[in-house]
Amino acid sequence: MKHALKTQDAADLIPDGATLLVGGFMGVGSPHRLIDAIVAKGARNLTIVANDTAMPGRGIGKLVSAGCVSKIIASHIGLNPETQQKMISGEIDVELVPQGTLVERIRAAGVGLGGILTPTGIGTLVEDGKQKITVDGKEYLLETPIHGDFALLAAYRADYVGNLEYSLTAHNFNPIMALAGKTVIAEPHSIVPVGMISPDSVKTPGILVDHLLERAA
Amino acid sequence: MKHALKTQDAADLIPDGATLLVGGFMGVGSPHRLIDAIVAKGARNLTIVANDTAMPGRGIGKLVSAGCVSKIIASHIGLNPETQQKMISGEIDVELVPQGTLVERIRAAGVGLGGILTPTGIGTLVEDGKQKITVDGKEYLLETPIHGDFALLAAYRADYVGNLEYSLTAHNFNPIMALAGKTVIAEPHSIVPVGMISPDSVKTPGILVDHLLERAA
Amino acid sequence: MDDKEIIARRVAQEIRPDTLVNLGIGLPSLVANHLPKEVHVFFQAENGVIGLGARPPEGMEDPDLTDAGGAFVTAVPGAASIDSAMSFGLIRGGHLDMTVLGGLQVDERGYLANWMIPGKMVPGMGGAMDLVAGAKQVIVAMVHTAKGRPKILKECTLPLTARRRVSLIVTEMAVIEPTEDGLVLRETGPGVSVDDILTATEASLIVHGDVPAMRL
Amino acid sequence: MDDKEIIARRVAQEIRPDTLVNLGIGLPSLVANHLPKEVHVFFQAENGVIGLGARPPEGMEDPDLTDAGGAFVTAVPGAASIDSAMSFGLIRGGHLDMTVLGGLQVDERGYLANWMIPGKMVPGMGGAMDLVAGAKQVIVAMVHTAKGRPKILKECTLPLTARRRVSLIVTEMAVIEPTEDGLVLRETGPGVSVDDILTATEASLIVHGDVPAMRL
Repeated sequence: MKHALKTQDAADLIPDGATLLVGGFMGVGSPHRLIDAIVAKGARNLTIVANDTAMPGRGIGKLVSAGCVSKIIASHIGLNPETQQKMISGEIDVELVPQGTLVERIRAAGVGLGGILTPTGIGTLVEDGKQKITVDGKEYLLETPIHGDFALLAAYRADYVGNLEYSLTAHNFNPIMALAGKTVIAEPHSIVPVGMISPDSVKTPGILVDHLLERAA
Repeated sequence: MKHALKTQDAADLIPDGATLLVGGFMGVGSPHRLIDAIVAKGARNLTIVANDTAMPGRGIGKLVSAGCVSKIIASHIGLNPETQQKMISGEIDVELVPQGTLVERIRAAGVGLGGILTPTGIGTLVEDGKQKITVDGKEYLLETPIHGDFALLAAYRADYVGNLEYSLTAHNFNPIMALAGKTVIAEPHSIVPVGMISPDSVKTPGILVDHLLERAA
Repeated sequence: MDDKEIIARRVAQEIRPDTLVNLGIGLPSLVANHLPKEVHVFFQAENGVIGLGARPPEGMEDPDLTDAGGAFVTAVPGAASIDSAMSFGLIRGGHLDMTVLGGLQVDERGYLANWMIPGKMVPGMGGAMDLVAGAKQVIVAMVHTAKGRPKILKECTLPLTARRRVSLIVTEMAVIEPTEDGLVLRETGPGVSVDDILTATEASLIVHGDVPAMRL
Repeated sequence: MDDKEIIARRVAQEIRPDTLVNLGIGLPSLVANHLPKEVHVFFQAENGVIGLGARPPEGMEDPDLTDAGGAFVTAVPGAASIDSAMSFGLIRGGHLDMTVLGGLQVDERGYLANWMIPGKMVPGMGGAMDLVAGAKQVIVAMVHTAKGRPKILKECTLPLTARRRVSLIVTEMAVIEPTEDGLVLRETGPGVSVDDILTATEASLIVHGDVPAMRL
């Protein structure tokens, strides 16, 4: 059983310089209250692993605008011109990863794989510096795991064990990142007593979740 | 939309010599009606990929007893003495694979990976004949995908699109095998009209399912 | 009919019933509007839904249900919501029947470049590399030229999206099929001659006899 | 108290509150019976449930809810049902705090052999190799000797389960901790002397001063 944390107390767990896996796709399914609290406390030098950086003023975009971020590993930054400017100016180091490879690299970290072989990126710039391995006559890139010090998740509903349900396209990277953060903090819309969620509806088992944020006001 | 097939018609789709991924763990979550129909039609020379061969007279054990099987890839055959006898007599070729590696190899086939790197099996007989790859100073085995001509699944509930829900420990290998069979046949307890299953409850999207068996009598 | 509508209408004809189709952002997303009512298709949005539906009526949006461009959508009966691992598992595992993508360049090998212009536009590849590497059929839907300059080249000058021959190129001027032997001109666009196409195309095109016009 | 009960009781003392624990079939499964009521633990059955509960009352079994041995079980409030990819993802990804497994042999390196006897018993490794490779803590729970012959050896003669030093060996005679320097004798079993243990053990044991007795 976990007591729900105040948002600010959760944000205070995260030190400058940490690597954060942050759920969300263009801000949908991102832990918005937690992001606001991280901005408010003036975090610095964070590495953000996420699908994208949303747009200025929204979700992960707020972390970028506030100068909290020194490195980003993402599949897409095209809708956030600030991220692109900070990349060009050298303020933020950006590593671009194909979306499917990104989610598999995070999953690999979460389930204890040393890497995965994928055809995505073969014959492209994504090859650079990577080992190529041939299996059954076909060439693959060896892609290595991406671990996070923290995983920051948005969820639809939780119980006080930490079991999580997600809603519609707000699943995205959240269930996978839940596996790959050393410390996992989940921000649910609502929290119900233990036993109220059917075992078959649980998408992230509570034993993966270290901290639960209080429910949305 | 798919019309539900009679069990015998589904079994008739499967030719002798095919490789079948069969869901289930000691018979729990196995497609029992379909197995009975395959036994009844006298299938021969099948390769079975499954966690185990259950026990004589139950689930996959019936395929073994009936002489339908020439090769088995499984993690455990210890509770089926017939499988062991047929392995020793040379009637059935058995490849033993650690359970976690087995499910990842099937998943790799299903999601288009050329292989995965795992520490499981390092320093054991499982190493034999496999490539070892070092990542970040740690040694891993390269394990390759396992594809199936068919995946035979048991499910709790389906709709006529083929969306599937599973129940409790009857999930096991089913949702993963759904990704890795060229032809996927699902045997649900019940079938409901399209729209009756919440999108968030679907664990296997219907587009993966080629054929649906009629509901249980 | 403007160029985009020509392209969207023509691409829509390629979609087979009961398949899973992913439409890229922008021009490709228009294809859905031209699908005959009787053709049932599941559209995938790679951010996590199979069975993408129309825009919701105003005031009935769900902030947790958007397409890959971030626009509010609905879902059809029989839809499934999936996480990114399943979504890209479907794409990369060969379960996606067709993807329709925009293009910056395509070349004689049928290779596509559509994700970056070095020094100018570095948005990231998003799901494009996975889609081109993994989908059963890849259709490039794009206008034939950019500011009067050909986009179908002998060899792409921009970074490739994948080393995979795409299935079909559909522009307002032509339908072109990349094959082992090169780019075959299959159809001409409305009011466009074969010579017009050859002039607007840097790559060599293989022309077999009389080339039929698109039927739109 | 019989040998199995001694072992199960002693192993139960190792379990910390609010952890995720996997108990193997047979002897290890008895450990759950000896956990103090106030210690809340989630038990995992690797066939797909977190929060394994007691046996159901007769007539209230669900054929879709069994443990890894195939026996009917229940699930506690807050349980989650998971597929095999998630189940072994938890085991292999380092999310399982402890596994308790039976053993055929353990050696001075702390390596375990527990999955086959060539030519005699080839049941398959099931989840054992994943559990030993992946769990944070691996406890071997076994009787000290088999038909009077030591099971704790200089080097395993049976095929290894993994090349990983297990965390603790608990028998009815001793608690032994494999360390970088070798096997350290931590506790003696009821009515057993250090000499008795040394005699029943082929491997060298490191003995530091007075070895305390198990407190059961």
